[in-house]
Amino acid sequence: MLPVQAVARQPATVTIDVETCKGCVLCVDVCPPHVLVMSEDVNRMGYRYPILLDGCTGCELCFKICPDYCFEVYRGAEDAAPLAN
Amino acid sequence: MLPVQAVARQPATVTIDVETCKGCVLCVDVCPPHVLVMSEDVNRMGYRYPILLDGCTGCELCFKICPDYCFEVYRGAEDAAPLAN
Amino acid sequence: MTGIGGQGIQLIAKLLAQAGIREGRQVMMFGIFMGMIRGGSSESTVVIADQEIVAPPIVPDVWGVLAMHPEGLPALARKVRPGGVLVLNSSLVVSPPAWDGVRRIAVPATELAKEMGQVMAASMIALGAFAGATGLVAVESLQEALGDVLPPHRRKLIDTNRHCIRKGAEYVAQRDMGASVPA
Amino acid sequence: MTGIGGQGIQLIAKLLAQAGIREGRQVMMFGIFMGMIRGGSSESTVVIADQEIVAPPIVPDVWGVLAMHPEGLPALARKVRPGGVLVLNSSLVVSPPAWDGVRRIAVPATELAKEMGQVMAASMIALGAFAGATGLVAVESLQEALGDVLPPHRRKLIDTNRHCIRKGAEYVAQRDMGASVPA
Amino acid sequence: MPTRVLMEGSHAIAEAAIQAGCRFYAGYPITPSTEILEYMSHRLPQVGGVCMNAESEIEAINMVWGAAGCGVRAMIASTGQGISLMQESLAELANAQLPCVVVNMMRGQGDYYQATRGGGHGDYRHIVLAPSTVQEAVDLVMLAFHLADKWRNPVDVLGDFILGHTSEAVEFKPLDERDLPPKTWAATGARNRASHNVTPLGAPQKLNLNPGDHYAAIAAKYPEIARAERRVESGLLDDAELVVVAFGSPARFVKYAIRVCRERGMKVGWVRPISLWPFPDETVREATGRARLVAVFEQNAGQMIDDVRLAILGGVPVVPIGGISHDHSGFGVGPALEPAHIVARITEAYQGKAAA
Amino acid sequence: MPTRVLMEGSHAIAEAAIQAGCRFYAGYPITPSTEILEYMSHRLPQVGGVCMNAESEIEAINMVWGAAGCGVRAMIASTGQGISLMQESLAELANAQLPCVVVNMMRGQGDYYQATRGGGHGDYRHIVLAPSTVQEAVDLVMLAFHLADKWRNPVDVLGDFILGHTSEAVEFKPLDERDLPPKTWAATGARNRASHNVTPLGAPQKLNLNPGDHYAAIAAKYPEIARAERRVESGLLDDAELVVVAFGSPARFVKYAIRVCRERGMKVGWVRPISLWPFPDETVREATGRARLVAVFEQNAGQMIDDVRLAILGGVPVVPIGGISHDHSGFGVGPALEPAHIVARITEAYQGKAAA
Amino acid sequence: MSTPLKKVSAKPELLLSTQHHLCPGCGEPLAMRTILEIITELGMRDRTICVCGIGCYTAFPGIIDVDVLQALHGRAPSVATGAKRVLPDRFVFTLQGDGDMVSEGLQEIVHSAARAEKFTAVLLNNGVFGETGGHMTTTSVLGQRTKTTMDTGRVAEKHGYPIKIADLLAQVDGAVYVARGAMHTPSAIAWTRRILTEAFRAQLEGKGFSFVEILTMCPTDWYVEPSETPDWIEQNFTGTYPLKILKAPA
Amino acid sequence: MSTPLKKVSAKPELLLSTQHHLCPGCGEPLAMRTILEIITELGMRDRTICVCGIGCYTAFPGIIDVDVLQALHGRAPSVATGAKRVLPDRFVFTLQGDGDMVSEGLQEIVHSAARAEKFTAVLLNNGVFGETGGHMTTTSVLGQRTKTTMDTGRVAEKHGYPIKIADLLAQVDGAVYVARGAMHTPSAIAWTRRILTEAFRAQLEGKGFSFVEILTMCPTDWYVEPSETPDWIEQNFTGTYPLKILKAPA
Ligand SMILES: Cc1ncc(C[n+]2csc(CCOP(=O)(O)OP(=O)(O)O)c2C)c(N)n1
Ligand SMILES: Cc1ncc(C[n+]2csc(CCOP(=O)(O)OP(=O)(O)O)c2C)c(N)n1
Ligand code: SF4
Ligand code: SF4
Ligand code: SF4
Ligand code: SF4
Ligand code: SF4
Ligand code: SF4
Ligand SMILES: [Mg+2]
Ligand SMILES: [Mg+2]
Repeated sequence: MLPVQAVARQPATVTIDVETCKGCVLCVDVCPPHVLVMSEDVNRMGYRYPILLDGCTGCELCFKICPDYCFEVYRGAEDAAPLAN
Repeated sequence: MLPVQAVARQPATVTIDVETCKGCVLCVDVCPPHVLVMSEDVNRMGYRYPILLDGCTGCELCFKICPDYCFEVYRGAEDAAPLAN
Repeated sequence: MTGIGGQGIQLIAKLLAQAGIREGRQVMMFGIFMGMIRGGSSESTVVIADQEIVAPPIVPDVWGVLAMHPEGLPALARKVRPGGVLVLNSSLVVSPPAWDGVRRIAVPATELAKEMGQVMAASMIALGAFAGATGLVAVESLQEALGDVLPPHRRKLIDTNRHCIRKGAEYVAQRDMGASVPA
Repeated sequence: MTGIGGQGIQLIAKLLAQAGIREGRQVMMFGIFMGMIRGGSSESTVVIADQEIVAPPIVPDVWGVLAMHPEGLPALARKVRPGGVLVLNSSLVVSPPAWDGVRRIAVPATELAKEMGQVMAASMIALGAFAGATGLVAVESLQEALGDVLPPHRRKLIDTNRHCIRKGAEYVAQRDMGASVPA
Repeated sequence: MPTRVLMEGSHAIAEAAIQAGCRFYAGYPITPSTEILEYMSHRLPQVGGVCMNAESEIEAINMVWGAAGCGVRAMIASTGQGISLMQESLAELANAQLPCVVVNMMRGQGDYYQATRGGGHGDYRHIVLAPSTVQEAVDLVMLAFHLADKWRNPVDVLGDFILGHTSEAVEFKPLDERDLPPKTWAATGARNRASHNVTPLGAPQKLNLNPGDHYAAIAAKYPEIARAERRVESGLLDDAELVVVAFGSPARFVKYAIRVCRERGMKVGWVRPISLWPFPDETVREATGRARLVAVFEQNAGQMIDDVRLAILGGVPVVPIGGISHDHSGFGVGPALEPAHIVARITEAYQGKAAA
Repeated sequence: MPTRVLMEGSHAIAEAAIQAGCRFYAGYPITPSTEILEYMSHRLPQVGGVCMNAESEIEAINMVWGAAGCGVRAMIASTGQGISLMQESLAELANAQLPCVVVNMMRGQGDYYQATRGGGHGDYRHIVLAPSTVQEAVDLVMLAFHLADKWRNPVDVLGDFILGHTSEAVEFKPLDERDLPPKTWAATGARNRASHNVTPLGAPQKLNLNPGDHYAAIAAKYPEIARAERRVESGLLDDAELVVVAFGSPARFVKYAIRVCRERGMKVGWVRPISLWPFPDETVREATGRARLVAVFEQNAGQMIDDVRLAILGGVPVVPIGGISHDHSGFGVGPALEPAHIVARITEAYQGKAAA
Repeated sequence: MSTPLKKVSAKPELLLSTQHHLCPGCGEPLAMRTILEIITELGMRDRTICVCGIGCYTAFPGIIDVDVLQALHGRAPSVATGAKRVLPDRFVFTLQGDGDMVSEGLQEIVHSAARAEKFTAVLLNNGVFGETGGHMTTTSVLGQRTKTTMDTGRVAEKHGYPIKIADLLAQVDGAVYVARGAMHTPSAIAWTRRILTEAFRAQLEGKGFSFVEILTMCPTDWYVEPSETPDWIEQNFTGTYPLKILKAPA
Repeated sequence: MSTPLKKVSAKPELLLSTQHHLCPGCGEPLAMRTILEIITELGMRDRTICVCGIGCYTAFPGIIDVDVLQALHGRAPSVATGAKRVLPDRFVFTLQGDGDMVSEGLQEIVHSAARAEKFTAVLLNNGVFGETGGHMTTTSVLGQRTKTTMDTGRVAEKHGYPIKIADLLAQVDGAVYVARGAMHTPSAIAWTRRILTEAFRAQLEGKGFSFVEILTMCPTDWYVEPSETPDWIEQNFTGTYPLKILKAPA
């Protein structure tokens, strides 16, 4: 299998569509710098959702593992080409 | 595959139910001493059938290959145990 | 036409029908055969007429019967019209039925075929005899129709079959068993 | 009882029904849920009576509603009888309907459950509140029925659930929102 | 099993089968019949029976064929799609004269034709029983096994989503079955007897190559069943000007609606066919003695109405007051089942506003 | 193809399909439909079409599903058993609104119910056409493709062993089909357009999650078809005291028998439904205007007779004069088809000796 | 002849009649005989249940002296499953053709093998639907002319490749014995008798699913004379379908 | 942050809506995304026909922006055959679950592979009938607890062995590309993206039948939390179903 390396490049961030989130926590588990934590609050469906702390590297792993298409990932312009894999 | 040897032992003979014979000639083709030949006549279904000439060894190959169960094989009493295979 | 599977009943029926078409007549044909291939009876009905055909495929009565084998013959007894013809393969139909007012024409088709080295061509011989005996279609029409009905992989047998048809027709001609079709 | 898949609606309905049986009453229950497992609405009707039940499984009107989620609530508007009760999970049903003559009892079940570290036990809390508020069955009957309805692999959760049921009942008791069943 | 237990319809059907001696079940999951499979997978091994998680409906019904052919009581359940897949087997099981019980937990009631007219090829018939409550489902499943053995023919039980998902307290009352002959025809290995050929192809006797006799014998059986096995329930017919005919779960709603209509002074009664084949045509005909109108409530585009009309043959007008009714679930729990809606439809018909 | 050629029914049906633009065929051998497959395997490639030797009936019908879903005219043929296996697909093809032609070369006429009442689950309908001669088979197959596209619904052609194995001279007369709309709904890759969802599950529009609308639209289509597509032939009705109703090949025998009966002085006429669904109930009803009795000849235990009775609703008595008739072949060419037998049955009915 | 002669071989005891409708030179009656002889040999007549498919061999259920469950086309493995599961001490075997097993009912046989059903499945492989008149099946070999591949023979591009079902089943956990024989020569028949016996023994010992494929001659649909069929098998069949044991219990 | 940020990843272009009813932590939406992204990448949107089976993934036909032929349960390969044969220049792929493909429709996929049909078949294998509530399928692994193997887990003696469909298909002549991926970790996803691309390419190059199995998480019916599913896959699935390429064109 191909190894997938977390790409650590700052500055970067993600947006999270918390209303479609189903609280599966998969994103939190894969985030290499552990900058995602689950909320205390619940969304309209009654699920907790992830909150982004500082330190996102824009590695896209959360994006890749989220079954509910909640993430968009933003990176500094110089790195903005989508990651190849 | 197991080799099957024609067992050559005299005296022996076969009976042929010529009315159920469908004339396929398979028995004639396998008979080692070539003592089966096809008739000129046809049976009630319109098929030629085999006729036994002298020299049957009782090898049972005709019996084994006949799709219409036409043969019975007879051998001298000392050899009368069914051939093992 | 009646016989058992493998005798080529359906083929000769088709040949007869096609010969009718070649002669510009109205034709209807219906074949039935057990299991479509193997032993068991095989039967085919051919209606050839100069006007429109009103009879259904299983006809109420028949005028000519071609029997290659005894199987199936008894069932036809009720249907044969007086004045009709029964052409039979006397090699296999050893005790043919006697039907009132029906002319019986015995052709040892299987034996004749054997003599020609073509056991399986018995039906062609019988068909030739049938045409010869009844004049329902011309023997030439049958011979021409062969090319229309034989499947591609059997085309090589056209000549043999033509020969067999002729042979059957000659057999009845020699014995003066011919007759014309009823009005 | 209405909510969405995964909230445990069918389970608490069964619990309520079983509690009714334990009390020797006549019970009929009917559950409907989209796709049987996943999101989408989930609804269950429980009829508990002292005489024979004549109503069909989809009842013409209801007296008590337990709403875990806003989905499915509007459809119930027509059915709720004046004098009835609506127990709702105020954590998720943020703008509850106002139905004429229907008493509204808001229980922040999801939040309470969260406080107890058991988000998924919200429905048990709500059920406890429903029983407490209506007196339809005794809270003790519910707690006892738990053993009858939990699947084997969830038995370990009996105690937690008992606790949640109690918690819900206490919530309404403390706020004096209880009431008795109509005649 | 204790005397009266709260069970949901699906589980009650499964338990009833087991109590009737069913020792083989094969099924493939499909809503709303899946719970029967779930229950069987757990319970059958406990009584020494076999539950097969078959890989498809066709494999399932043919496993049932094998078990039934060996003389074992066997059942299968599915819903529309799955039952459709089994049609070749269901038709030929009747030709093979194999007793078994086929449960169709319908989505709605659209499979009436399929069940009663033979969704499969040819002229076969299954006995079709349509329970209306969970208790009746229990009773009819038990009866189904009995009738299947009695007539050597498959018996269908036609339930639906509502029946399967309604829980009620039920009781299991085994039938007296001492009159049933032993299954001497089964394929069990020919110990101390002639060998058998258990076949749908019409030559069950060895060396008997006349399939016609066999088919004729089967064909002769159906009119007999038709005479013997009609079952029906009715009520409030004495003075009824309008008779509503309905079957299965919806009949339960209809009964309730009729009670409401009576309270409002309408002279309405009801007939509920319990056996859909044979259809209780005499009762339906007689029920219309005083009536001026017959209304048929069924959750489909109009299927049983054919049998009602065939029973009445123009004696009085017959109007449909049911229909396909769709909701989000697709499982047949549509708005047309609302008691208020049924009351309205009956009232309309009573007042002469329904279209024939 | 020359203008009039001698062809056996099966081949004529296949050729008619090709001339109607059929470019996909999938089949599995089964007597008496096999000859259609044989012909197609040879002919379709010659016209750039595809003939699949499918490994089973279920695979065959779903290959047809795929081709039809891409907008290509597609056909399948089989007989009873095979058609039974396809029931799930046949029902859902109607829900997916996929036009295709399904030929059932029956053994006898036992599949009338299956074809007209939906052997599958639910409330779908196929248009069912029943040719009586080889020429009519050709014409109806061509029409079938047209109607399938017109209504976006499967159309069945119900033939039988006799039709398949009768050879007659036929002519192929293509229809004018310019009124047919293009198949803009097909799945062909969403080039320059929004993407499609061709589905039986009731949500053909992307993002439309209300299957109810879809099913309602389909349900509304059937009464329209029923009004528009009734086809029937009749004869000698003017003074007929007895009307015989028959369909398919046997109707040909019946017509002949009626000619014989007329010659013997009986006032008998006939009605031959060509479309079995929709059933030409009005014609049947009108045909009984003067008649005192209607007799139904069908080669089964009594199936179409339901539709005849439903059409007449007790107006005059309806009696069966057909029946299952077995012979050694099992293919439905039994003694009941003998013209003399039919004449006898009609005479009996005419003289009032038939049992209702 | 001076010594009195004794009958050493005759029609199988378990055959009620020697008359059948199969074609001249057909290989299927040979396979049937071999099976019946082994059943007699192992003394299993009165605990045998034969589950028969639909093809030319359906001629046999009416003339063999063991209990038969006649299955629909393709369904024999499921029927056998039902039978063996409710009567686990009986000897259950299926008899299917290539059309029945590898075309119509492929999934039944693979699933049964995977479920480790303890019956023996016998395949009579002649590479055609014989009964319906000789059409291509899943096992027809490349190049084979059949009624539905008449113009070109079987061509991979159009008709796909033959499925070697024995090879496939040997891959399936649950199958314990898988072997292939044939009926075209006396030695092939003897070989087949051996593997059938081994397969039946595997069942009797409760080891799991056992399978024997038997290549049978179909002169009618191969368009050759019966006497040409042994060569036909060697030239067209045994390359794709070599006679061997593909899997056996350790 | 000083540099302006640019969006580098977002929901797939070919997804009309991100809302679906699948459970929290379900692996199927991940597989769907991967497929859609490759279709976009290869520029095939307007010649793609997706043939969808019936299972939880049937949530997608209504929200993906490519043409879909919705097939009945188990039948997708035959529907795809019909489609690809009449429109050979389109890109056709099937989407089926293990219940759909390896249980209900096993024979369709094996036959299609043997016929060398030139579409790509994608299997979403979660070892359960998810949609109906989590029952044993043919691919459930030994020991797996499902709603119909609740008391004992899957036991070979009673329930048989799992079918390794990829291994089986790799044996079939006609299949040119066969590989297995998974969705439980980002690296498994990347691997799956690679094999899917190769499979699609094999189709586009007209090489024959191509097949990709994808192990997808089903926390609901495995009775674990979503965050436990990656471990569950490693412990229970990849032993029986290792991620690898089983067959590739030379
Ligand atoms: C469901 C179904 N489809 C088709 C048939 C028609 N049919 C009868 S026998 C047969 C072919 C059998 O082929 P095979 O199993 O290879 O046996 P063979 O005749 O070659 O010995 C077919 C297709 C049938 N009886 N049932
Ligand atoms: C013929 C038929 N049988 C059964 C069903 C019921 N059914 C719907 S989805 C499904 C399970 C699908 O399982 P799988 O393909 O593994 O998909 P998953 O839900 O696990 O993703 C079943 C059995 C059906 N729709 N059609
Ligand atoms: S892109 Fe996602 S996974 Fe990567 S660091 Fe940022 S939040 Fe974490
Ligand atoms: S992976 Fe997606 S659905 Fe799961 S918790 Fe994170 S944002 Fe929510
Ligand atoms: S037993 Fe048969 S094969 Fe052997 S020698 Fe005698 S006739 Fe020939
Ligand atoms: S093998 Fe049998 S059927 Fe064939 S010719 Fe010899 S005796 Fe006759
Ligand atoms: S068609 Fe072939 S398999 Fe069938 S009986 Fe004839 S030779 Fe045997
Ligand atoms: S049941 Fe399993 S496969 Fe289905 S949506 Fe839920 S997690 Fe996904
Ligand atoms: Mg074969
Ligand atoms: Mg799955």
